[in-house]
Amino acid sequence: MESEALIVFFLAGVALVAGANFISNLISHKSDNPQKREPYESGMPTIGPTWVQFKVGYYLYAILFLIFDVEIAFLVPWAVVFKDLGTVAFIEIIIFLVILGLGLAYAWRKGALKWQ
Amino acid sequence: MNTSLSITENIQDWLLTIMPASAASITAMALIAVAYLTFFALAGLFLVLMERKVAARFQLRLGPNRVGYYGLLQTLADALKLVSKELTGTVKADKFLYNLAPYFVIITALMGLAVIPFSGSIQAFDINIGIFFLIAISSVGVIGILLAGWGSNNKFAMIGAMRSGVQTISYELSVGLSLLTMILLTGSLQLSEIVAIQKDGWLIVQGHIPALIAFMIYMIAGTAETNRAPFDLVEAESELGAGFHTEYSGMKFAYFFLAEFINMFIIAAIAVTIFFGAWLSPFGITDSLPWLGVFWFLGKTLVIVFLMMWFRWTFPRLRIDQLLTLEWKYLLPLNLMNIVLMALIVWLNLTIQF
Amino acid sequence: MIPGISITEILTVTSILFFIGVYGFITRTNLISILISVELILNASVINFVVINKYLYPDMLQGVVYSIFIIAVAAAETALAIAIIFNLYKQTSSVEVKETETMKY
Amino acid sequence: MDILSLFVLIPVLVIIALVFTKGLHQARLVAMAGSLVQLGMAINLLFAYIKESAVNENVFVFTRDIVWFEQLNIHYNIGVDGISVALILLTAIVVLAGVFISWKTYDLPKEFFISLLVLATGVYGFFISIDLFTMFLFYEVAVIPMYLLIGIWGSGPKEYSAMKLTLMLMGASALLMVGILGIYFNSNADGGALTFNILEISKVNIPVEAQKLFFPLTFIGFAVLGALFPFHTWSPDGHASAPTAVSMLHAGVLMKLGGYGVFRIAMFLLPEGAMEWSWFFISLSATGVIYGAFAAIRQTDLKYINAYSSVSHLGMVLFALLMLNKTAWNGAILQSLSHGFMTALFFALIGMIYSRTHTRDITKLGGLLKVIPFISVIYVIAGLASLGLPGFSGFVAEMNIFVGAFQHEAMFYRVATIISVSAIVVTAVYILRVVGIMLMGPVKNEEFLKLPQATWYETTGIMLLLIPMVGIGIAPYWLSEMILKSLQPFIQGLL
Amino acid sequence: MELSSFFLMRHELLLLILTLLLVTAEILIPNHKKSSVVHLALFLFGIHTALGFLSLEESSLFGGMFRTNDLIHFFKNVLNIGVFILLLQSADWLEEKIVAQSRGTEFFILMFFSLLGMYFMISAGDFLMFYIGLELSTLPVAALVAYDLMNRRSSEGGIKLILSASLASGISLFGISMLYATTGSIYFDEVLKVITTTNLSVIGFVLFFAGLAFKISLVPFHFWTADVYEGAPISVASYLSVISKGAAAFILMILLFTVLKPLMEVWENLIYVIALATMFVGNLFALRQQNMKRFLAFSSIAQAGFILLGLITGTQLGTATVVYFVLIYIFSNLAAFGVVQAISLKTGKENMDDYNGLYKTNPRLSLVILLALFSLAGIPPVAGFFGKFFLFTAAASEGYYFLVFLAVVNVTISLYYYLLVVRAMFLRQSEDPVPAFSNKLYMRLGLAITVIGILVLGLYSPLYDYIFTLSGVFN
Repeated sequence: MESEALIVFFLAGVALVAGANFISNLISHKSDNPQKREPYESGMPTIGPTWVQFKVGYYLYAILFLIFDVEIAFLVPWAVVFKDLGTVAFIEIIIFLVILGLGLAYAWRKGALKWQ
Repeated sequence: MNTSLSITENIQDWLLTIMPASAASITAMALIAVAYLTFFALAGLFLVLMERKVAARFQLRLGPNRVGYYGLLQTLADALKLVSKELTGTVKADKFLYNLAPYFVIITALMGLAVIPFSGSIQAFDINIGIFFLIAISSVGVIGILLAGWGSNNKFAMIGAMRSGVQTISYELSVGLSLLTMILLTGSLQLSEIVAIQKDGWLIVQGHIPALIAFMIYMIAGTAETNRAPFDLVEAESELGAGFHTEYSGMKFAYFFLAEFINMFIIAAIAVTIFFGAWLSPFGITDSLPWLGVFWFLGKTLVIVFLMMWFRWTFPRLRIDQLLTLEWKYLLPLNLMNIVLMALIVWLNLTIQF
Repeated sequence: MIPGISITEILTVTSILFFIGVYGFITRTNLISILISVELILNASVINFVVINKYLYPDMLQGVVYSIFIIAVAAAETALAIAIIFNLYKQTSSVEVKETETMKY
Repeated sequence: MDILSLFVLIPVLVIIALVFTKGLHQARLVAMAGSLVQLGMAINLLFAYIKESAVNENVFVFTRDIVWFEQLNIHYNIGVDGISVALILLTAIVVLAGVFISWKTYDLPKEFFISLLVLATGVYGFFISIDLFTMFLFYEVAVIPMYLLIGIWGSGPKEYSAMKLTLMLMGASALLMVGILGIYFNSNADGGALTFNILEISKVNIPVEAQKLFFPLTFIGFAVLGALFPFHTWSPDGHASAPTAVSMLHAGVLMKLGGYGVFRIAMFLLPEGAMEWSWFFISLSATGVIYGAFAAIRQTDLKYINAYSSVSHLGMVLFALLMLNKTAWNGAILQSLSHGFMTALFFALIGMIYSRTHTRDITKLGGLLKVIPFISVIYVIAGLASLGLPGFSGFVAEMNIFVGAFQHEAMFYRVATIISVSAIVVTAVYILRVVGIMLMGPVKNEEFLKLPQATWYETTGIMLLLIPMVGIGIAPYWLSEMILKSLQPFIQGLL
Repeated sequence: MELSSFFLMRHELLLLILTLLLVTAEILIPNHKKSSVVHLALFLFGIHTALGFLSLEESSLFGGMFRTNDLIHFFKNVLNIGVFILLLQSADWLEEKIVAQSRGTEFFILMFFSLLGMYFMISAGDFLMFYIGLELSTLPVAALVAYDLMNRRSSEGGIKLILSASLASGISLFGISMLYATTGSIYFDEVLKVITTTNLSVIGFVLFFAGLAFKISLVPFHFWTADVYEGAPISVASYLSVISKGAAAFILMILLFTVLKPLMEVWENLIYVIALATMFVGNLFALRQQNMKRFLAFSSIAQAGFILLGLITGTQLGTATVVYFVLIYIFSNLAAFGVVQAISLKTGKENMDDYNGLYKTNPRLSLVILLALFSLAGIPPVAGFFGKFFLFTAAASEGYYFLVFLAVVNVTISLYYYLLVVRAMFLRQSEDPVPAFSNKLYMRLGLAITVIGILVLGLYSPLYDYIFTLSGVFN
């Protein structure tokens, strides 16, 4: 069964990481001191919290991605059957892509694609 | 087991003779898993070595040459060193996420490998939505990177992870769309079928101009997907230490390293599968010898991998705004137009048929 | 179709998912958590559609197609919700419901 | 254009004309001219009706039937009988008198006259309709302007009174609407189409069960406007807060809508329901009669006295209607007319007194007969009419009512009638009390000695109301005849 | 499929083209010339509205996913007119406040997309199309509610709307999946043939109903309404309250009367209870509101309760009265919101107390809102009276006398709070009244059309008869 193969690979991955971690823990040399437990920031002590609000640009791209990625979900079935459908499929996808392209152009015009 | 590994069938038959059916199938699966894990590790080691050698050659150096014959065992030694190193981590880290991250990257890489058709018979997982599965699984990988960055609670790691996130999701669009362009030609998502269609000619030839464009986009986007130079500002050493895996040491660092190279391999393998006929030999010169398919496949893949290594030493690293501009303002519109072009060509039957 | 798993079991799971979503929507105080709860509800419906299609009416693809559209719409919804939450966050520096709410009866 | 539609059209035209006027002077001139035209039309209608009814066998004449909402079978369906004609005349006179009495409205005069005429339009429309839907429509048209009229130009707790009045009347229309819809959906009981037409419904035998269900709804719906006992509370407050002309119109005309509606819809269309429920409503209205009279004794505010007296008098109208015989009905109609003129006159006079003395408290007033003799004398005359002195309209009306009421043999009716009759005595008490305190005796306030006499417009207003009041009292016969003829179908339906 | 059959989708295609034109305009027109977009959009939409009146044949497309008939066509036109008036009323606001931030075009784009969603929702022939229409009509509005970027309440309203909308649509979807499980189809025609009253289908229906109940803001799904209206720019609140609600009421009617007719015994009782709850909650909460937007929000909740009175019947009469009522409601509420918007734009005042003495300074505006409120309250001779009376007639025709009685009691309650506004404007005096001002052309036009509508729609009976004939399509 196909899905079983998937599970096998999943378990294999888990086994690889867990096993290697285990072996590493087993054979590695261990030492401890407070400095070693500090975050590494080129030798400077870290200032302020790390989990802060990030620049909105990142999220903006995430939102854009969300939209365009879902659009791929629609294009995939279309692409698969395109050969069988022909003209109608072509016209419809042109409409689809024109709207999508307009959306991209709009985002472009509005400066959503500009990294500030 | 639907996996059409011909070796397995023999082994499976043999297994069935010595134990009950369910135990036999479990054992068979375990064997497959072991085989792929071995390949996974070996490929990783080899690619690292290759990278270093290629890099050395580009820089008129010799590269690793002490350990083993021509330094062939260098990476194995490195691996052993990594295993024996202590697994450190900061006190401030979010322990659970920090430890979870490697699982994500490794498992996704491994699953990606599962659908690659190494030859007509060596393909663990021939799902009917193969390409879709690949696109899907490769977007899970980015979660691992984000978790690593977040879980480390380190500013470099965090910035690296955020950059990686925005870069990966951006270029994922192009990867998906360029593969979609080729799906228009194949009419199928199943990798084995896609290979079958290329019997008479590679898709890059069948689809000529748009396929060529798609290939170029795919290569650029694929390189960016794997966070390789010139798109490696995720782990830009000069800025961010080691980027998202700054806080990982020893084996845990090795996972990311390994996954990166395997991902590179997967990207190349997909390129070979979609554009260059996978394990099919050019002009059918070795059609009579199907077992040669594996070597054709690996050979082609290594050529593509070499190409990606070549990029690294040819182009300077991009700034993040350039990176995003390249994707959103050039590749994406180009890709959309390319799809229309491809659709037009398929619709008007202008593909090159043999 | 997954052998060994009947439709009732899957539907039970989706129902539980659905009610977790509703419960989360009502009890959570963080806007993002609420959004996630909503997504749970939508996902429950998606699974429902696919499973019902696959198990009960396998000759037509209506349920599957429906689920694709639900995913698309859910994406749009999330995108918009996140955008508005950002804007709210910019003004209040919080995504907790009780800190963002000014309008009451 | 037929003679009846003009009654709706002319006020609307006057309203439109008023919109374009500027200032008090223009507004009141236009309003007066419009009201005069309406009075002319009403008189014309009276004569035309007398002429027409002599030759026309139908009860309703000048009928006109225009299909309005075809699917629901709603028609713009108009016609008049003697009762409507008389009430239309009453309306026309009171409106004109009201315009004269409001001659000096300085605050938003245009809007005042517009609202007044909207009210008049509603009342006219109500009286000429013989379609339930249009009747209901005009009923509500008549009620709503009251809010603005009391709220803007009133005095005292005007916002409260206006709101109370509007809400109680609209609440009543909730019952009324259910009643009307109930009648409508039972109007096909004999197999015909659903209809709102009163004449057609009256021929239908509505199932008794439905009649019993919908009669109280319809009855109370209208009777609230007619100040039925427990629902009368809006009336004293409303009257007390309203400006003079509005009180006149309201007590004189609008409250008549209640009695008219009860008669024309509830009792005419649901006769068996009426018989079933009459005992209950007779008790209520008899209580109202006696309660109103006693409450009037206790009041010191002139307007409250008059308002409670209205409750009492209109209770008598409802009481008479429920007696279910011809004489009593005749009396009820006459009482409506009589009370209309009389109470309008009262309110006009109270308004005049108030505008001069700035108080309505009778304990602060005194000896006005010496200071403003004309107004005072008229007040006495109105008071006498109110307590039913022969020679005035009140006598004729009450006479008919009680004669009719006594025709019932049953104990219950007798007791109720006796209770009601005793209200006349109480009426005499409170009227004479007011006359005694306010008009006779010493002048209690020095400033009152300099009060101005009635002006020409006030006199005109008074005379407009006084003449018909006396007229009905002296020569009731022709009016009775006209009413009795119109009562014919009711008698056929009910008895 | 013939390409010419696309013309059956004339409304949708035209609007889509129009919207795309606006997007193109937004992309191409430089920022300093953006104010011309307002005129352009109004002009284009005016043409679109006019073209909508061309006749259209009755048919269905995409194998029954999209269907159209005269009633649907009529209702799309009604929505068009409503939106056109709304845009006229919003034009000044856009020009003064929004175009300066170069965000004017998006207002139109989002609104048109939302309208497009409503078209699809109304024309839907299966649950998929319906769902897409529902979402397409809701999501842009959430963006519109959060349009005022600087105003925290606006964002808060937006997030409230979108979260509760998602919840409602999620619940609705779950219900649809259950209906799909019982019937095996998402096509309305087939569902109608197969559906019966089983436990699963009833649960499915109730869940499904919740989604639409949210859109019409029926109790208990009304919680978002007041907050969202208060936070939103007035045009958007007006849009939500008028157009969105009207369309949702209409689709609810279509679904109940056609697809879910076999479940009538279930939804009759459901609607009976919800109608009562909605009317009472809407009216009683409206009593205590001071902010005009919240006030109108609760008033519109109550109005939704009245609409249910027509829905409970399931007859041609019910259909006709609902359509008629919604039509009148659109005009009345637009007039009320228009005045609130005009005043808010000039003075920023939105509270009822601020309206004290309005008649003295702005007689025309106060007359418009007087008419609008009377129409909402159902006072003759303005149109609202006819709408309400006919609705009650429809309910009574099925014997729901008690419901009608309670509804009329609610009319009385509603009259009380409508009169509170009237009292403020006409009866009260103010130290600091709204200063006298005159409106620009667009606003005047927008208000004038609504006033004409309020005065004429009721008295002009052929309209009702026309609607009645159209309503025959469901029976």
